Amino acid sequence: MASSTTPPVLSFPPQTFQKLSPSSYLLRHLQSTPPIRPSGRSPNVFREPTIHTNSLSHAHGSAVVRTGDTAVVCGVRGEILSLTNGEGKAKGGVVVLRSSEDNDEGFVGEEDGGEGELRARSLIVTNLELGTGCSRDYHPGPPSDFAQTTTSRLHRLLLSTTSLISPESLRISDTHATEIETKAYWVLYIDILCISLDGNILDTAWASVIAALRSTRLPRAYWDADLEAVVCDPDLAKYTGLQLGQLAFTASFAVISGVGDDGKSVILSDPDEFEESVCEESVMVCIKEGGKIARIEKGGGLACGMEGLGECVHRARNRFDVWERLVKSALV
Amino acid sequence: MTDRRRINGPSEGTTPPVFASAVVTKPTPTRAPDSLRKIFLKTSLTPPATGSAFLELPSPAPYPNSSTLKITASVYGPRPLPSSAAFSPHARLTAELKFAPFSTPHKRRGYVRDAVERDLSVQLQNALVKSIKTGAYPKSGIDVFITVLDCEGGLDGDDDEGVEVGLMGVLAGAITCASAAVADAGIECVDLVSGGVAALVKRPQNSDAMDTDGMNAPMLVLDPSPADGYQILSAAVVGYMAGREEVTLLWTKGSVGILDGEEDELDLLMDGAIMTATAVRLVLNEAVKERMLLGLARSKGKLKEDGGGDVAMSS
Amino acid sequence: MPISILPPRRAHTSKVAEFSRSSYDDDRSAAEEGEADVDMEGDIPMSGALQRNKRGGRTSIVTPGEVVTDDPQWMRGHGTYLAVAEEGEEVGTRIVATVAGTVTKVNKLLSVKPLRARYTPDIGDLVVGRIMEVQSKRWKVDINSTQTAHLLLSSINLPGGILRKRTSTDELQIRTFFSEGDLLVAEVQSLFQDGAASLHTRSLKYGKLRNGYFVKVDAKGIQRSKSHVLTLATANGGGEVDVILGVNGYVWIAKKTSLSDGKKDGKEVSITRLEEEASEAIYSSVNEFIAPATRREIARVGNCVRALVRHDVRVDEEMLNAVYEAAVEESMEERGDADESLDGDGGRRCVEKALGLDLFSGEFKDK
Amino acid sequence: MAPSTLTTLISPAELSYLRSSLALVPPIRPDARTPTQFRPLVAEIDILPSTNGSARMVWGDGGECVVGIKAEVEPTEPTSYGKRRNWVEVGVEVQGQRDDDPLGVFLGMTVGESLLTPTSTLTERLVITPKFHWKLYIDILLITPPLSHPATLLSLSTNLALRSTRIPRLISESDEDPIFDDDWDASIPLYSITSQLPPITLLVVSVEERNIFFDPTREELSVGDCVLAISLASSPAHDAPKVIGVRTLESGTGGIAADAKDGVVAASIGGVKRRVIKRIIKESLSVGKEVFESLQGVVDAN
Amino acid sequence: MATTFPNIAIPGQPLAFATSYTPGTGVHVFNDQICASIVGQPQLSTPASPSRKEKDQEVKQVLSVLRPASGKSEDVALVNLLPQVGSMVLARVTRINPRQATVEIFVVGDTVSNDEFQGIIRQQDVRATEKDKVRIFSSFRPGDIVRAQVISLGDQSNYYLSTASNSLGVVVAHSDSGDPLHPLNWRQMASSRTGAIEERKVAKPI
Repeated sequence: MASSTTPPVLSFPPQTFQKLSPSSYLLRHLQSTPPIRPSGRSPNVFREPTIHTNSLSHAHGSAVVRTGDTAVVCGVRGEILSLTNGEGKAKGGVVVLRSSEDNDEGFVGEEDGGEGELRARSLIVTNLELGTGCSRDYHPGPPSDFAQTTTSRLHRLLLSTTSLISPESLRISDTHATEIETKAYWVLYIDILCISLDGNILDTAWASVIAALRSTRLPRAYWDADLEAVVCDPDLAKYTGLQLGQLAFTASFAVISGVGDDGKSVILSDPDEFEESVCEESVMVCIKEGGKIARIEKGGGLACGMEGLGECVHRARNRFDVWERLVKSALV
Repeated sequence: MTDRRRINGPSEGTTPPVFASAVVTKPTPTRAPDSLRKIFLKTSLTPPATGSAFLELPSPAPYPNSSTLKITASVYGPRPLPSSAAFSPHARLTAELKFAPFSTPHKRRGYVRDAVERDLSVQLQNALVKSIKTGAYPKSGIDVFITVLDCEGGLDGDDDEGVEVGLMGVLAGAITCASAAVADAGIECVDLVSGGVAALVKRPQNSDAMDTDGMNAPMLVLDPSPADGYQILSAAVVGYMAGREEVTLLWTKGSVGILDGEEDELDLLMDGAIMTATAVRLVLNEAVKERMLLGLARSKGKLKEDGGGDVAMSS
Repeated sequence: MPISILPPRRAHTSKVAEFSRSSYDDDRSAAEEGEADVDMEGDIPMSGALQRNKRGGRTSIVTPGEVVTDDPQWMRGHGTYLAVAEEGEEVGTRIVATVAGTVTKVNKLLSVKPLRARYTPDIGDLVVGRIMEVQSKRWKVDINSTQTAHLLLSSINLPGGILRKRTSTDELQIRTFFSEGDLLVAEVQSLFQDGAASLHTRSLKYGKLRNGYFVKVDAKGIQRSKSHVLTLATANGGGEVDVILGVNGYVWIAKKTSLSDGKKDGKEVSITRLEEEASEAIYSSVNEFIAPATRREIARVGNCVRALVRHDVRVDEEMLNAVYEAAVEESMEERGDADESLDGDGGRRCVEKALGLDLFSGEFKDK
Repeated sequence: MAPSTLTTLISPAELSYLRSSLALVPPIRPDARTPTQFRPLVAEIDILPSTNGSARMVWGDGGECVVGIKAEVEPTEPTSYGKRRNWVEVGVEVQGQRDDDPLGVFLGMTVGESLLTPTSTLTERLVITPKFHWKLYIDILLITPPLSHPATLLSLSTNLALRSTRIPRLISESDEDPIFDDDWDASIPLYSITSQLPPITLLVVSVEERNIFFDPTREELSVGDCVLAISLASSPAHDAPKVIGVRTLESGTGGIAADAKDGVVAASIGGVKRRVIKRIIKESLSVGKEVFESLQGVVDAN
Repeated sequence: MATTFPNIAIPGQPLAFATSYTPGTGVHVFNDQICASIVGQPQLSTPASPSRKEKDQEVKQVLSVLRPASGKSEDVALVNLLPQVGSMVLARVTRINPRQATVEIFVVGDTVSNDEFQGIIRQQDVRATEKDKVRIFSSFRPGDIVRAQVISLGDQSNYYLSTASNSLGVVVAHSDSGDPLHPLNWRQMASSRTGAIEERKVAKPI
């Protein structure tokens, strides 16, 4: 930046500078020693989460999760899909693939159970709603593209990546019949409302899904042959929780390139809204119990190599421990 | 009709659980008729918004038989109107109230806005607009978003069995919560608006005493809840500016008689709702001050955190 | 009684309408003559609406798509189209209505005059309009037409003398002249190719409206005439009231002010002085003091205009004065619970009195 | 695009003139009506032969409302959480407006709410047998939006339509599937002499503390301090009507708050004193009584 | 004058009789009393223009209610964030055509706005003299950051801005090749790297 004339130095207050040139503002912060993010966090620091469960009165399970200024409420509600009345009569009802995604994931026949059954019957209904006034960018009405993509990422995590819910736990059978026959299913409606959005909605929303599912208790449902309908037992003591698979948590990262003179990149854990708006490259790591890597998503740039990914996995494993401790203590 | 932009449930449709012995015994009222529930009200819980608030009426009994009211409000603005909007010499206020899918009893709600939500949104907007100095903000918009996370029911409306006060409670809570969020946003208002509900109920029959004619007069209940178990004859909700002693909204349901001379039921009902709103106002006052006090304390610490200096930008 | 709910009266209005139209509207009476011709040539076979017309009464109402006639002697006019030839026909002869309205014939030209129509601007028309939108150098004005009219910043009188040059400051302050919602009286200066009007207010007669009340009637209710600005001497101490009958059906009724007749305090004022006076108040939105008596009479005049239009009687100085007189009498007679709004029977009585005829039977009454 | 005929734009000079006229003692309404006077209405009932009841009402300014009521037999679901309120479905179509327009929503809510007030016993009368009930479809069409708020017109038309509504007489036993008498002359009126009559909703606007106006026009609404829709019910016993619902409506022009020096009164800031509301409601009771009588006149004439 | 004000006032709260003080910002007058309009701290200040100290008339102090800054950008004491006639703004040029430059205002006064307000700088408002010689293309380019003053609330979508003053005009710009430019004089800027000169309406550096 050498120049023969002495350029007059223009100075702006930080907030003006941030608006004027967001990426230089972020870079300038990360170039300081030690590197510090505009929020005051170090690059590898996640925001401290909190979890509260079962605070909603009409949901079968619920959780409120807050990570910094990102806050979501997740409610799980069970409703009954009857196989005996309506069009989808008895078994052998027509199974319709609901989206092209089913094919990508490799559809397994209904009888095999697992993901195929859940998908074919639409037993798990996940939706993320951002049109709540959680941020100035999202308005009430049909979901934005971002909400739709995030919803489908969550849905995929739930059904494919983690196989958290087994279809058996949702079947309602006629136990008195000679041959056990599935008469109905529980359908789990998982609705996630973001009430405050400051970046990294995925990690927070996913944690809320996990916590809400773990807090879910459904009434005992049985087939009443006389009424020819599924009936539930109002006895609270007979409500049961869901049989859930291994815990899994996600950790998201923003990769900022060109920080050092050598073009070195910096990986930011748990990016906030401003950092997300500036960064072009992102990484998501989903870790299952035992530190197993369940999924890695990466997109948008080339700065993060193997070494960087390794760093992400390392941080995600630590993050898993934080979430696990929190989820477990929230449900004592 | 399925919404292809969301993940939908089974096309065959699902039903909420039906319970074997649906013994719906109405609870017997335990609260004193004039006692108000404790309100939890806190501002600035949605930091991206210009102003925000959260309101909760905690439930007295444990999960899952009791229901509570939980409402969030966020306010954006004054901000530029969309370019398609016509010039407006004052701020345009919009209010949008939405119920979360899991907020209502019995059945999950869909995401598409229905008539109840539209009706409450318009009522809320009318109740608020009278308090805001819209003239101070030419050609701008002030948008209020309300999300009902949990409510006490009442969406099915009234029938021969009695008046539903659930929605009135939602509206009253939404008014209080939204007014707190508007104040939190630093938008100029002539007063704060608080909501209050009152109901006239059938006097619970004393099992011992014989029902005498004189005891048949309805009883006034402040801040009624559907969970109280009263048979509600009529109910009213007001939006009230206690500082100016002015009503910005009145909505009554159920038949109220104007008795000759003696006690006018409508007066009783309205005054009861105003009494509730006035009590709620005290909570509202404290809630809007809280952030300022916090802000005063924080502003000192914040300076250090920022380093206090400008980031120089050389050309 | 605060409310009166009447049973409907069926099918009498058309007769009245016909009568009053034919007696007051020259164009229409020409049309009537045309019809008479047809009647005389009764031996020509007719079909469709015309046929019915002949049997039923003197007017007929056709709806869009209805065949008015298939008699090839007629030429199609406004509000109709010529249907394509059907099988077996060489040329199409059927004339089909495109609007709902009355069939009118001038010589061999057959047209359908719409029952309800927006105003179609013509150069030189005096119109009352409302500002819908303010743009950087012009206003968009609602004049009850299918298109909004334009008023250019260069087409108005600027304060401080009509000959002052327009400056960029005027553009910045465009809202101080007219802003959204303001009413104005203007003249149609020219028409754009699409039929939209361009207005001007470059005369002291035109400009912003205040001190009064706006009445909207059907655009057909006000017909073009020599004078569209009337002054009524009202009763009951109301003083003089100005009535501006916009050709577009927008009517402004206001207290007559010193400015509006070029006098100040009863004295003639020189033109230059007048301009200065005018320029001060020309864009003011503040009303002068208007006595309750005047307001009451302004309301009555407004009701009279509405009553005349409702009963299809042409609004002009003579009729307005006559109906107004009748309305004043009516209110004296029935004191207290009179139907001052002239919305119902009261209005009909006043119009009948003014016309001197019975609107029901179409027969003249003794005055 | 053609400008809307329903423009709510109004100039400061008009606002000021209207408001000051209405604030006078005695007030002067722009069409010279007295404060409690309604504009004359033309009404007829039983106009749609294929309905169970119908009515049509026309206002002088061209405002017109047609109401048709159809009753259909519907099985009563034993386990349904839905309350009986779903037995009545109100649809309001305001010509030229989207069906989710706030006005239509408001009108529909008001009609539904006032019909189903607990004292109406309407749903009790809709019960056919323990397993079946009548479902009432009330379809309301506002043809030309009148210059004034259509609430009053709509409510009076609906009232007349309901009073002309008849349902077939049941001839089967209560435990059978219902069978009805096909003789229309044997049908039963939905609202009998003894039951509480269908409600009406009056629109009332106040200007300053002293003046209250019934059947306000759109321009009167725009300068009012407080607009209330008051629903009233009356029994044929001819006692005073009872208030069964009150709703506040948007008033003022939504923020015209120009300074007093401009001659425009700030009508949209601030609420209204409770004593004003009480006065409005009380006055509407006596006016409502006369409206019920007039409606009775229409029914009697048929 | 020993009126004590609450530490924090809330909207609708009466603070003093309207006869005692001149109402400032964040307050309104109702029933002859000055009441708070926002949540904040009541403050007294002396009117800025001492010249109006007219004879017997005692100069009233101005009573305002101000929001204390709490770290959030919009909490800066300014009550009204909207651009007003006279406001100094920073704006980014988004489009240009021969008649005007379209900009997005993102700083109003000292406050960074969360939402951008659209504005235009018309050809005749670019500079104070020789207005008819102004060419928009040699004054602004898309991406430039401009300091300007609001001269009119404008039409439905635009605020009207002016740069007709020495201190107003382009403050940050980049050359066609993306290099930062620095001001040479009021109508030229030069690339820091190549020294190439580009035309702009340059704000006088402070």
